[in-house]
Amino acid sequence: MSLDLLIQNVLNPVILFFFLGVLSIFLRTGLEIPQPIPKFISLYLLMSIGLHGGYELSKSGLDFYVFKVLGLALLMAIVVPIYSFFILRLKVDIYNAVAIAATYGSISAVTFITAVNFLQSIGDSYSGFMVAAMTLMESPAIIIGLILLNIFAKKSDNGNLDVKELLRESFFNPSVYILTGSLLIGFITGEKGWKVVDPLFGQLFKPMLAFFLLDMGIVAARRLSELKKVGMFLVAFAIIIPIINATIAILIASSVGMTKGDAFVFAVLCASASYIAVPAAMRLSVPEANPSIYVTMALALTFPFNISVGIPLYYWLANKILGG
Amino acid sequence: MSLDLLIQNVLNPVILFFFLGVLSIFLRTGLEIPQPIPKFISLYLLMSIGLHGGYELSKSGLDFYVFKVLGLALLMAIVVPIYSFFILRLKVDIYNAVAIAATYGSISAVTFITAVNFLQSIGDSYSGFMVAAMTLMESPAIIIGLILLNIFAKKSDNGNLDVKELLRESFFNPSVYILTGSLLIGFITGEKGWKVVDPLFGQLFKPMLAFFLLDMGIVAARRLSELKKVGMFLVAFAIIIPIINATIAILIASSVGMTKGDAFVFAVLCASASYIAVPAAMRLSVPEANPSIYVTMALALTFPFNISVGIPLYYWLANKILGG
Amino acid sequence: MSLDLLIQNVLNPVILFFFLGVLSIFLRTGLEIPQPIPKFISLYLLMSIGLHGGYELSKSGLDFYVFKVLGLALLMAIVVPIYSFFILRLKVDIYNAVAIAATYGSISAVTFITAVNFLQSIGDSYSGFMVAAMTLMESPAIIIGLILLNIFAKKSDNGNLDVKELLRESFFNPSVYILTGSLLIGFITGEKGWKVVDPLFGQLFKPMLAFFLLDMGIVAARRLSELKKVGMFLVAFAIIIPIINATIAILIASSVGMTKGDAFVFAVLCASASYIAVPAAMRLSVPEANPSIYVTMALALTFPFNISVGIPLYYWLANKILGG
Amino acid sequence: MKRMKKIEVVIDTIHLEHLISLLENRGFTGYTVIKDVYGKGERGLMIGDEVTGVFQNSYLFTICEEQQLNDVIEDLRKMLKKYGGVCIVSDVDWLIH
Amino acid sequence: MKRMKKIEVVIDTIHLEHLISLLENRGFTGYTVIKDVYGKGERGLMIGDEVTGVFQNSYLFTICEEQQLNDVIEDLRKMLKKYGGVCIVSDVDWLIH
Amino acid sequence: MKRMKKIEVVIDTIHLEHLISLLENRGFTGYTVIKDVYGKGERGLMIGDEVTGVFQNSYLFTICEEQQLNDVIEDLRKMLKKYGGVCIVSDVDWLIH
Ligand SMILES: Nc1ncnc2c1ncn2[C@@H]1O[C@H](COP(=O)(O)O)[C@@H](O)[C@H]1O
Ligand SMILES: Nc1ncnc2c1ncn2[C@@H]1O[C@H](COP(=O)(O)O)[C@@H](O)[C@H]1O
Ligand SMILES: Nc1ncnc2c1ncn2[C@@H]1O[C@H](COP(=O)(O)O)[C@@H](O)[C@H]1O
Ligand code: NA
Ligand code: NA
Ligand code: NA
Repeated sequence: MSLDLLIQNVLNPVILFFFLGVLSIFLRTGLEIPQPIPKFISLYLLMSIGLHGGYELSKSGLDFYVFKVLGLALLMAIVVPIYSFFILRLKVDIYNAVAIAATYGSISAVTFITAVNFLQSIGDSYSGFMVAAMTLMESPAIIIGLILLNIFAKKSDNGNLDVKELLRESFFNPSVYILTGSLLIGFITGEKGWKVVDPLFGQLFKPMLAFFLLDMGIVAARRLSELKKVGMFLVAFAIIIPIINATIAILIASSVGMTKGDAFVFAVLCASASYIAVPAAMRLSVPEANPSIYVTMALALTFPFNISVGIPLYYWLANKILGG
Repeated sequence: MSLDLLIQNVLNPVILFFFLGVLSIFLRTGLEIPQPIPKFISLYLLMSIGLHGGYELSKSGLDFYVFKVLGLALLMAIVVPIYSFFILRLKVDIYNAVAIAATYGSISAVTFITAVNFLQSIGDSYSGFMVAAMTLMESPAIIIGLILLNIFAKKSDNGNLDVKELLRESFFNPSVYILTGSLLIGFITGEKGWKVVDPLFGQLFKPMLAFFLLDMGIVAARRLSELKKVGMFLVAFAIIIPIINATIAILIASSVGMTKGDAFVFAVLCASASYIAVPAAMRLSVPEANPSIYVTMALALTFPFNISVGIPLYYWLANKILGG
Repeated sequence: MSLDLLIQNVLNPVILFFFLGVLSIFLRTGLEIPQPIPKFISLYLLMSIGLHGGYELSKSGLDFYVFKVLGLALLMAIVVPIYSFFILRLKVDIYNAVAIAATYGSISAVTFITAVNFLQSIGDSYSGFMVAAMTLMESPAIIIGLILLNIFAKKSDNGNLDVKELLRESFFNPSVYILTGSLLIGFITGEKGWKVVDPLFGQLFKPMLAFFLLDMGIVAARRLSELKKVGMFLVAFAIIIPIINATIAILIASSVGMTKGDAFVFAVLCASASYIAVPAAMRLSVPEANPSIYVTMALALTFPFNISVGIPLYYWLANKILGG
Repeated sequence: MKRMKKIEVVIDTIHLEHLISLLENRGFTGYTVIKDVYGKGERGLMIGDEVTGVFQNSYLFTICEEQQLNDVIEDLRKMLKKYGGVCIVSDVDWLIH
Repeated sequence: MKRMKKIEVVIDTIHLEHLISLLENRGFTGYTVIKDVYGKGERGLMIGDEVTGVFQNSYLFTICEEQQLNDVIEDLRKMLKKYGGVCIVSDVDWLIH
Repeated sequence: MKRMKKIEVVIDTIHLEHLISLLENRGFTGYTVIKDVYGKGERGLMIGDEVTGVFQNSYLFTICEEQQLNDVIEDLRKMLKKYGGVCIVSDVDWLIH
């Protein structure tokens, strides 16, 4: 990987604020962004990418290429948690294997945003409908995880699984809902609508991300103290599986003729792990799994890895495989 | 009413976010804008319209037309709660009649803002001092309500009414205070001051409104479950009285020669119902009234009606009566 | 002092919102900016001045003039708490003398910001690295205070002072950390970085300050009820010592050839008193001192004095001494 | 340690100031308040996160002598009767310091 | 005043809805909730301010008759066994109004 | 159910960490904290919403064995003496799960 890309990624106020947050925990400064501000910024970021994606989609329209990519996104969201589960079962009990597999099968919106930010900063572009792909990839892993659980766990008290409730919670969780809703609003109101919301949801997007990553740095570093609970196998998993997922994604993307920018974004989605929607769902439906393990992996290992090293690495890979 | 206006009003990101919030409750997504963010945005919106109104006023100055309109605003703020009270007494006990009458005699700032937003989006305009009219219309209904209560209720424990405290609470409640204050600051600092605050209080106004209406949609829809407590008579009241008030307002406006834009805004003010300042005052001074009734009416019926159907309807009416 | 300057300072929406906050308490309107919004805006303001200062520094670079000024800043941060302590000991017990001396030895970032805002509004300028001077002046007074305490208090239970912990808390408190961090990020990412963050941290800076000062007005006025605990001597101290400190600062500045703008900002820093970082530190390490006294002095007396009368006064002084 | 009474009250946030002045008028010198809790009672659900600010409770507790409790109890009852809310009393040991 | 039982529960915010429906199904008509408290127990530190929303507790208390307590206690035990959390019961005097 | 002690402390938020380390050093394994409550006591009003962060209380409770209470009580007293605050102790039944 060219060192240039790495430096270009890291020497960016947005990423630097993440590390400022991390360092703050090690120096015990007591700095914090008080709740519910981070929750609010997170909502803002989701609305922004939804609106912007919808607006872009209204310009480009829906064609075969769009549906092809969305289909692939869905496919990966189903396949990733399955193979992750069997890898995890080598060392991990069934409950934690399900929860971790679901975590890595889903996506992280902030990683997506950081990747898009990186893409723009180096002057490359991607298709607006990738936001739809992201939305589509958020929930399936939860369902897959619970199906795996029902197949492989002994049927003790998992029998009374409320399927309807579960589907509702998978597909109508707050993140998926606000993303889909904003995407639709952006799509329906098009150019005219975008002009109305741009000053807040467009212009302020990047600096707000800087703000949010400061908080993410604090939260991620705080989680690091739980690393001993995670264990070597899972630490390795948290770094290696993203690279594997990204590579597979780029290979598939190349074989079906996706553009380089889209392939890169697709790779980032496959490589990222959920630390909001999936943990909440797992906490409810697989209380036997230990959230200190799966949240710590996603938040304190995979997320920092992806936004610092992963993103330039996947871009370099996309470049190699799809040709500069 | 021309369907065009209705569609133009609804196909606006700002309004669509309201319905996204409503839908969220029906789908039980769990989406919420955590407190105190909505309170903060509400404060922001009030400051924005105050500052902007003051700035506009500093440009136009005060003349006879201004005082005439302000006088009419005051008149309607006194008359509306009185006739509302007698209509309500047909079916409702005295305490709730007072509280509901006061609610509908006062105004809703967010409805005003949405109306202004609509006006701008169709390229029409209004006078900046209408903000002053709005401010003036917020409190009188509280006083009128309590006078009615003192006249018609048997003098049991309402005797110890602390008049001074009451006046203070009516006229120095947070909404009235921040509106008046911002209006004055906008007026005093004029063009130069507006330049300082414009990037936040001007540029970001509309998208912030989108944000706030998302929350209002959630809050309003949550209230809908209380609708059975309200009963058919009051449901009908909550839809019909705004139309009546708006029509009266436009007729008066036409008879004294207000501009079409001002007449429309005036109608919206008369048609809107308070769900912040008045409920707080009623909760304190008429604890016998049931807030689940008057808040639900204002928030879950009148507010959604006004911002979706009412606003284009009143505009169409103003057009008919005052001539295109 | 020319009355013009005073009026120019006060007839500014930013300052007027401060007084709107003050008045709100006297009228008991119940207006408040709910927590944690003010904490968040305070964080935002610190990040803004850090980023902007770092960006300016990246343009101007580091030279002898910079180090000279930073050295003087450090000197004043050490000397002011010492002479303040001995003045205070005339009337005040040792614990409160330490806490008040530390409070006035340190600085108030919002006063700094208001001064910069004033400077810009009258078309004058200052050097970006003054932000570094401010950062440097935040902590030393805490250390000096505790050294004074150790020297002059009888060695009862102050013996077990954890020096390492104390240094950490003095130098890695949230304000100092976020200021330094943002300064560095602004410096490293330079022009390109500033472009990314400008829409939020540059453009919205002044109106956000208006917002924050509204809250400061509320908080300061609420403290006024504690004034009787403070007593005449300390009330006088809270007004006179800032003028003395500012005058000394300008004299020093003039003798070493600082620019007028820098001299003015330096004077404001010396004149201002801390109401966040130092009180928190004092509360921890000198629990015997009464926070109702030192916080009230800094927040309800010195801060309002500085931003209304002090700033134009110090500017006028700088003009007199360093020549127009 | 000293045997004392703990009075706990849940009341509409909007009436909290009344409650506090009642206590202060009766010579209570200490209390602790948790603002903006939510709950359910006779008057239905207090949602707690309303933009209206009208459906919010606060929780207050105060540690006092038995005598103080007796002094205030009737006024408390009247207040709750008018405004709604809940009040409970229990025995605690107060750590004298 | 009437002798009643006070049940206090600390539970993951994510399971709070379950707890409330359990109570409501058993005929409890009143409760008070404080959201987003934090703490430490067998399952480690609940940090409380996570962006994930997963490590947050809520605190609920309800005043009830002894009989109601007995009705709900076994279900509560099962719920805490599955989800973690803590439950305590004490005696209080309820101010009738 | 098991008879236990409930210790409740209100203390400046700024000293909360000290309190928690004191408890942890004495082998307390569980506690629950409600941050940023406000109140009034000997040292005047703790306004709670200060931008200074200096006038804020926190409320902590912990359920423990009587023996643990006895172990910690003297240190607690010292801490409150130095920093202010309030501490009460009561009897509760702990639902074993
Ligand atoms: N039995 C109860 N247990 C705990 N809290 C209660 C109980 N009853 C009422 N409350 C609280 O007191 C508030 C007002 O009660 P009410 O006036 O009965 O509606 C409710 O919103 C609850 O927060
Ligand atoms: N001994 C205790 N005293 C007070 N609160 C406790 C205690 N044990 C647990 N908790 C609370 O209950 C939550 C869940 O406990 P656990 O399921 O044991 O992890 C903790 O995060 C604490 O907030
Ligand atoms: N009698 C009391 N009842 C309830 N809370 C109290 C009482 N006394 C003090 N407190 C709380 O403890 C805090 C510190 O008390 P103090 O150190 O006496 O100022 C106060 O701000 C209150 O929140
Ligand atoms: Na993934
Ligand atoms: Na009206
Ligand atoms: Na100073």
